[in-house]
Amino acid sequence: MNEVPITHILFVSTALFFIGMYGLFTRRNMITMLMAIELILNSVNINFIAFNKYLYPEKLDGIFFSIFIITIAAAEAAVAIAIIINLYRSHHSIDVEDAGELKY
Amino acid sequence: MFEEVGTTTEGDLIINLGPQHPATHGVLHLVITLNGEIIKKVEPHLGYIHRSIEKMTESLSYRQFIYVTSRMDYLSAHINNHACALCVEKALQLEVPQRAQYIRVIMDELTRIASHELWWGAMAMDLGAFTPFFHAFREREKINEIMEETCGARLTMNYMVPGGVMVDLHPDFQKKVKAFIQQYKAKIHEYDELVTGNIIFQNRMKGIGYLSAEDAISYGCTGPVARGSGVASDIRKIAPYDVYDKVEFDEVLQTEGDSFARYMIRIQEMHQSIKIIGQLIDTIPDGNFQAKTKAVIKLPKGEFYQRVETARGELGVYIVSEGAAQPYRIKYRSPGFSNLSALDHMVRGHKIGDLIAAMGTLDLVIPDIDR
Amino acid sequence: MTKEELKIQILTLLPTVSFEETGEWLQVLVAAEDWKLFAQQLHTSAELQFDYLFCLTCVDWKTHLTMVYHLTSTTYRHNVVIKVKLDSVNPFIETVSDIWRTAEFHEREVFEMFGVNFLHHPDLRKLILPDDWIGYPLRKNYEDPINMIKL
Amino acid sequence: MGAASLLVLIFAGIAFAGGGISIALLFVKGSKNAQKGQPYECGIPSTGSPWNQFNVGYYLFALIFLIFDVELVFMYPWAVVVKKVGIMALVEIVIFFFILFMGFLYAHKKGALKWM
Amino acid sequence: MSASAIIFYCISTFILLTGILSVTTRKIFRSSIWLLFSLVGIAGLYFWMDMNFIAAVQIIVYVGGIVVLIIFSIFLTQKAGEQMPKAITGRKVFSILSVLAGLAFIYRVISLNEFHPNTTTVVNANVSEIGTQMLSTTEHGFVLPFEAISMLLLAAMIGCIVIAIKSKPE
Amino acid sequence: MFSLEGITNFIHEWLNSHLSAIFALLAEFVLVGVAAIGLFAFLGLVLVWMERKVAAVMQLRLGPNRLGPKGIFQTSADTLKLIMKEALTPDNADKLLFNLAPFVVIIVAMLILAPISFAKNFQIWDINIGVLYVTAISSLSVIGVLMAGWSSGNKYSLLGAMRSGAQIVSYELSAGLSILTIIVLTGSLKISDIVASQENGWWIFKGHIPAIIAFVIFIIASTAETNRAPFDLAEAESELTAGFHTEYGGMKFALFFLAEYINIFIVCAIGATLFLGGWMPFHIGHWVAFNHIMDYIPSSFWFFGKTGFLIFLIMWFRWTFPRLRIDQLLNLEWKYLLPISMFNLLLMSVMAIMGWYF
Amino acid sequence: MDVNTNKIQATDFPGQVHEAPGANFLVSTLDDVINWARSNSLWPLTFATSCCGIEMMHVAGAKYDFSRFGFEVARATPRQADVIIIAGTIVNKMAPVLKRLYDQMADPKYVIAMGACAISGGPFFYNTYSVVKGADHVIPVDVYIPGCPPRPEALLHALIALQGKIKAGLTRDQLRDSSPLSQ
Amino acid sequence: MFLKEYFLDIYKATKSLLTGMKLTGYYFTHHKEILTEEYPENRKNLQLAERFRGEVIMPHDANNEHTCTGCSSCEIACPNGSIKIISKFDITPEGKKKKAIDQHIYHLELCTMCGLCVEACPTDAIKMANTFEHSVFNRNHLIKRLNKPGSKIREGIEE
Ligand code: SF4
Ligand code: SF4
Ligand code: SF4
Repeated sequence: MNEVPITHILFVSTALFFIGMYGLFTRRNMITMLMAIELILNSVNINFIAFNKYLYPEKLDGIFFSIFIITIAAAEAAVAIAIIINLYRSHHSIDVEDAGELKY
Repeated sequence: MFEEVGTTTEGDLIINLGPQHPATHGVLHLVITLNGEIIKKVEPHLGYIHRSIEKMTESLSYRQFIYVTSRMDYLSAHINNHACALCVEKALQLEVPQRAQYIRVIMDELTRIASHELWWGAMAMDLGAFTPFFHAFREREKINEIMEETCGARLTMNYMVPGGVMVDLHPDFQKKVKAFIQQYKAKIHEYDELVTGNIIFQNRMKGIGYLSAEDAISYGCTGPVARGSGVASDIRKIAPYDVYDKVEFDEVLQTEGDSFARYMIRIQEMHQSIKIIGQLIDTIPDGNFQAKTKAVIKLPKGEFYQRVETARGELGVYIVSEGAAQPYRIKYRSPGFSNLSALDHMVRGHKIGDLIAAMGTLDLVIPDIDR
Repeated sequence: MTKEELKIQILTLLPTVSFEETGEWLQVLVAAEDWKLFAQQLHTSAELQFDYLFCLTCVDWKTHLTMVYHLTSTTYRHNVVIKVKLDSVNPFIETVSDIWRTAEFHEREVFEMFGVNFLHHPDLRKLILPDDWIGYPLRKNYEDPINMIKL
Repeated sequence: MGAASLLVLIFAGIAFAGGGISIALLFVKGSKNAQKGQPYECGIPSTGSPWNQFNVGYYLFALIFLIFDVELVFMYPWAVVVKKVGIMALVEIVIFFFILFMGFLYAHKKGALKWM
Repeated sequence: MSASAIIFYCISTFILLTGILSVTTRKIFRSSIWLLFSLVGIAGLYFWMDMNFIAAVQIIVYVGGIVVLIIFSIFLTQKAGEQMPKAITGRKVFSILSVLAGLAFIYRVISLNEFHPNTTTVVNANVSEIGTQMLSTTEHGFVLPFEAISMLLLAAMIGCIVIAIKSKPE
Repeated sequence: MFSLEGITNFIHEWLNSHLSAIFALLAEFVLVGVAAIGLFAFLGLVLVWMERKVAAVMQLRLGPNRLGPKGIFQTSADTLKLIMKEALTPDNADKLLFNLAPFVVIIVAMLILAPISFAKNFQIWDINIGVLYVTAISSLSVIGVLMAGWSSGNKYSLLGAMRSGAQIVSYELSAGLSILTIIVLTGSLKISDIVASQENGWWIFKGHIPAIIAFVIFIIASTAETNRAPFDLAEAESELTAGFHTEYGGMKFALFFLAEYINIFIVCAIGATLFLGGWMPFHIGHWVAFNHIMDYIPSSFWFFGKTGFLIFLIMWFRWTFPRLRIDQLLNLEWKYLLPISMFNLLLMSVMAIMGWYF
Repeated sequence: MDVNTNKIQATDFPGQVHEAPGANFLVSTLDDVINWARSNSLWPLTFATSCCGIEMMHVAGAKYDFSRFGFEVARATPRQADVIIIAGTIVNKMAPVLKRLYDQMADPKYVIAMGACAISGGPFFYNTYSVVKGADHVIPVDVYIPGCPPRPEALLHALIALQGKIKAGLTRDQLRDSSPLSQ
Repeated sequence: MFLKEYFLDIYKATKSLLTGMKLTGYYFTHHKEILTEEYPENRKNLQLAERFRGEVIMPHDANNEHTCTGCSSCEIACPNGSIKIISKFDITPEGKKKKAIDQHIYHLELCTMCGLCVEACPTDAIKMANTFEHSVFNRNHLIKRLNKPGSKIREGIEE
């Protein structure tokens, strides 16, 4: 794996980040937006792991960080989906534009 | 927890169960409105095996029409035939020889056991257990063998004729029936081990498909379905026919009204049937097996109604006669028809799995319902 | 209760009925207009308590149709047969499915087989026959040259 | 053989499944009729799209599962070293478990684990 | 190029391709499936980097958990067979442009930077090492975050339940 | 004798001596691939036949007996027929996903094979996170089911897929926790380490009561995870006709069918590895002579014997019990299995720390 | 029992006739092995409308056990089934359903008409307004088993006959003209 | 208390499940309980019930003679018209025309095996046989002619 420069890995993660951004920009559906956010979080994770692997191979901090990020992503996804479904129940729509006039 | 998502009709899923479906035992078509897994409504659609028997029998003679009724509730073929024969005899005021009466009752009870066997296996299969089905067929095969030897057919017998039975018993009959009773008593505990006591089975059955006594009466339920709700409805007790008033047996009653109660009723009915057969088999009197009847039977003008207890409940044969050799109109009041009408009431708010369990304990035979 | 006692009881409920003496059970002839109320009384009356409708059917007498109701009481075990004459061209009668719920299915069957209209029936649709079926097969004058082969 | 074996297995899987399916596609020509492509619903024409929004009663289970799943992830490194680290590891995991078990009990109390 | 590098580029292409499909497809269920493939690809990338544990965690949590949850919520809230409305063209163009600009900028920053590992000692990132560090109470230990995570999870769980139950009509 | 280890070594050396390193490696890859496919086909044929025979005998009948001795070729005929059966795709299905789903399921089943140790030193990849890897990959299989169910455009399929999703996802937890009980003892996730740690006795014997409880829970959970009766709600015949694969026919259906059996094999193999010592012969503490005799039985026999026993156990369940209802199924997991396995794990870790095991 | 089929014409079976599709579904590249496999792995569709269905269950039951031939994998969905055993009466309301089920089956597919009802309407041939006079008005039938109901052995006999037919690789039309089945 | 119930539940459930497994386990290990009779193999010694109604036949004796007078009683008795009697007029030696059976046609595909025709026959010319292997590929093959070609009515049967 050492033949691949770290910049290439970083390019992948950056590209993934912007794919996520694109999704976030264009999608108006909360669930798809959530998916885009997951992509973004993952691109961050790739970075952490790559840095850990390439730059600080004597430490495990990158790994820990990504584990925690994954954990938080899970918690976030769970709560987000709970909210989305709740929203859907009250508004019968999960379009962000419709959720603009959230009353509570 | 999330009913309100589905209370809007868009969240509902309308699903067809049947006519070709392993759990509808034939061709019942149920249109189920589902919300998630919860049943909101069950609507039976009948007629996928409507063979116009009532119309057809208007053009058959009184000897001939009996054979069609074996095809109605084919699991109680003997009992169906019995009902028709009794109705004709009632109209003719014909005295049936004792021997024939004994034979008929024994045959009825054997049929009842066979029918309950099949129900037991099929219901276990509906609940996902395959092995009981095969174990039930072991005993059923035995009964079939006995029947075949005497009646000449395995399923649709056409054995009872107005005035008695078609042919005399096979010489081996008594011996074989006694052997069967022996074997049956040795094996019946396996049913409890395999199914009745099973915790999964009990959880699937208890409290499911509740039917109160009032509802059971109002829906016209009969047979084990009514008795499971504590309604005494055994025609063999209410209006005994043939030698049922001479034998000693209990009408099994349960008051829970759920699927498990109906299940237990049928299991115990099998024991009762064994008891009845045991009482009769040794005392079959000698004599004629058939009373003399005219070659062409003509019923007097009038209306005749005969009720019998089939394995599924009360079967009524209503003959309107104009004095001709053919009935003017025949109506078969089939037990399954009324029992089925209670299904929707029983399973609302339950899950699909419960529908199957509840339907299993109704023991529907669709040709009997559609006729 | 014997036939005679039943007769007396029923006459107190509805004096306009007539009786037919044949058959093993008491047969009561009721006019179609009176039927609904009479049925309710049969069901609720403390002496009769006909809570169980075990057979409901119709007979086509060519000139007219007759609805036949077989009733029994689960408490007293007495039976009665109610008959209602209907016009054969435009038969209609009040439903009893709100009194005996089993009647719902039976009436649907009679509806498609004989063409009897049950007023106020909750869901009067074809039950057994295909939806596009034409004709009332159990009527005596029903002819279906395609499907019915006469012997 | 290392991680490359995963690729090998993936290709083996594709070859296996693809090979099996393509034989039928290539050699078996089936009859065509209008009904064939319709969804099967016990022989009755299906009404309405199956992809209607659907009431998922199990969704809360999935939510809670997700939380426990993450917890499980943390358990693996713990389990590997518990014998080495000794009593300290036990104490830490007991705290960890305890906190989550509270959540579990809460869910139970609230009826979230009751179906529908 | 060695085999390993080829594998890397394959995996990367897979990740990016499915990622793009995920945000552009108009069928929501397919979108979630593409997301899933993308995440699996990322796990593959971790395997490639020999970070087996992280790869496994990625699959367990993301694929086994989050995506399943997303699929469930799709069933619950969508007419999943329908296509989602097309994004407004103006917004689409704007997003593409800004995204491309951002990508170009960041990538330039990255490529200008020189990355050098500052040590040569390599710690084997196996599970037992992770476990030891996770449970150790020393300054490099992660026991505090570990316990904090449990609180976080508890909070998330209670939050979910509260939100979900609140709407229960009673 | 039957030592698979010898064969692999021989092949490895032979290839390396005759070919250059790269080609040797490639050839090995191809061999592994072919072997995996071969194993798949073999397992499918044998397990399905075994299931039919077990079912038959329990149901007082003979079972397939006309093709080959004891009907052993029956499943071959079935497979051939399924291959030659028209593979249709419903009109209103999501065609891409519909056809992708069997691939996903099969690839997942393939991937799990990697760390499984079939015999002494006979393993594709002794990955250092062994069992964790297995858990992770097997959680992917639910996606295949959900895809299949959703894309079919059929209501039964959809319902089946939903059920299956909830069920697999739930039971993963207790399966994972019961795996952990053994991991606590072994201190390693690597399959080879786990097997080696059972040199002087299997964990189910050494680990006292917690190990037995874990074993029971593992068996139940893995039965549920593989969608087997009594947990076969996803394809509950009497309710949803054929569940999530209602619309699949021919080879596509066969792949699902096969994957189900492969999954059973895999979970049983994992169970055998964790609790029954994998390929490790039956050893008792210090009975050197006895252990030595046991060593004469080849390790692959041990492995397949134990796995076969567990598979038989799962089949035994199927042909005895009725099916659970969906809420009962989830109840069982959340009310019974999960809390019990959590406490069991704690109990086991106390035992491990105190050294209260053999 | 020698019957001069030229002299006696089949009773003209009236009734609403549903058009049946052509019977040309057998693959042209027939191969003995494939036929062997197909003939030995006939998975029936669970399709039992009435009384004959009970006898069909008996065939599945322990005493007769058609799993010996490899037929026991009864599939509830037509996509996975190879043979419909029409066990029971087909009425006009059911005919379209039967047709649809048959259409939805994947090729190759076979049909067995079990019992008098499925062959010709049997007991319900005369004076009924709703019974289809023979399932072969609806879908093409390969093997007919008379009887009401046929014995379980008779069904096994028919299954073996069907196996023989598939092994021979003959089409339905060719077989129909061949001599009566004998064993 | 709660815990006690909890474990009691588990105990009971396990016990009931094990009872079931014991039973299936018993059958798994006792192969003599297997009931299967292998049909095509056991055709030689297959014992069918004497009275089993498999089809209607008309027994002929060695001289190719039967006892059917062509009276049509069976045709009338049959509930669904499975029997058609085609009669002809024989010229008796005395030169008189006499009604006799030409073809006794029996529709096996319609027959419901009810046995009413046999009951009705005054001369016991037909009976039910217990054969059952009637499967055919062509429905027309099920239409049978019961009196063999060239057969005659046995002497002394008429009336
Ligand atoms: S042929 Fe006879 S047994 Fe078979 S379905 Fe028809 S009536 Fe029933
Ligand atoms: S057995 Fe019955 S149906 Fe058959 S020919 Fe004789 S009378 Fe007719
Ligand atoms: S078979 Fe018997 S009843 Fe029939 S025509 Fe001949 S003699 Fe008459």
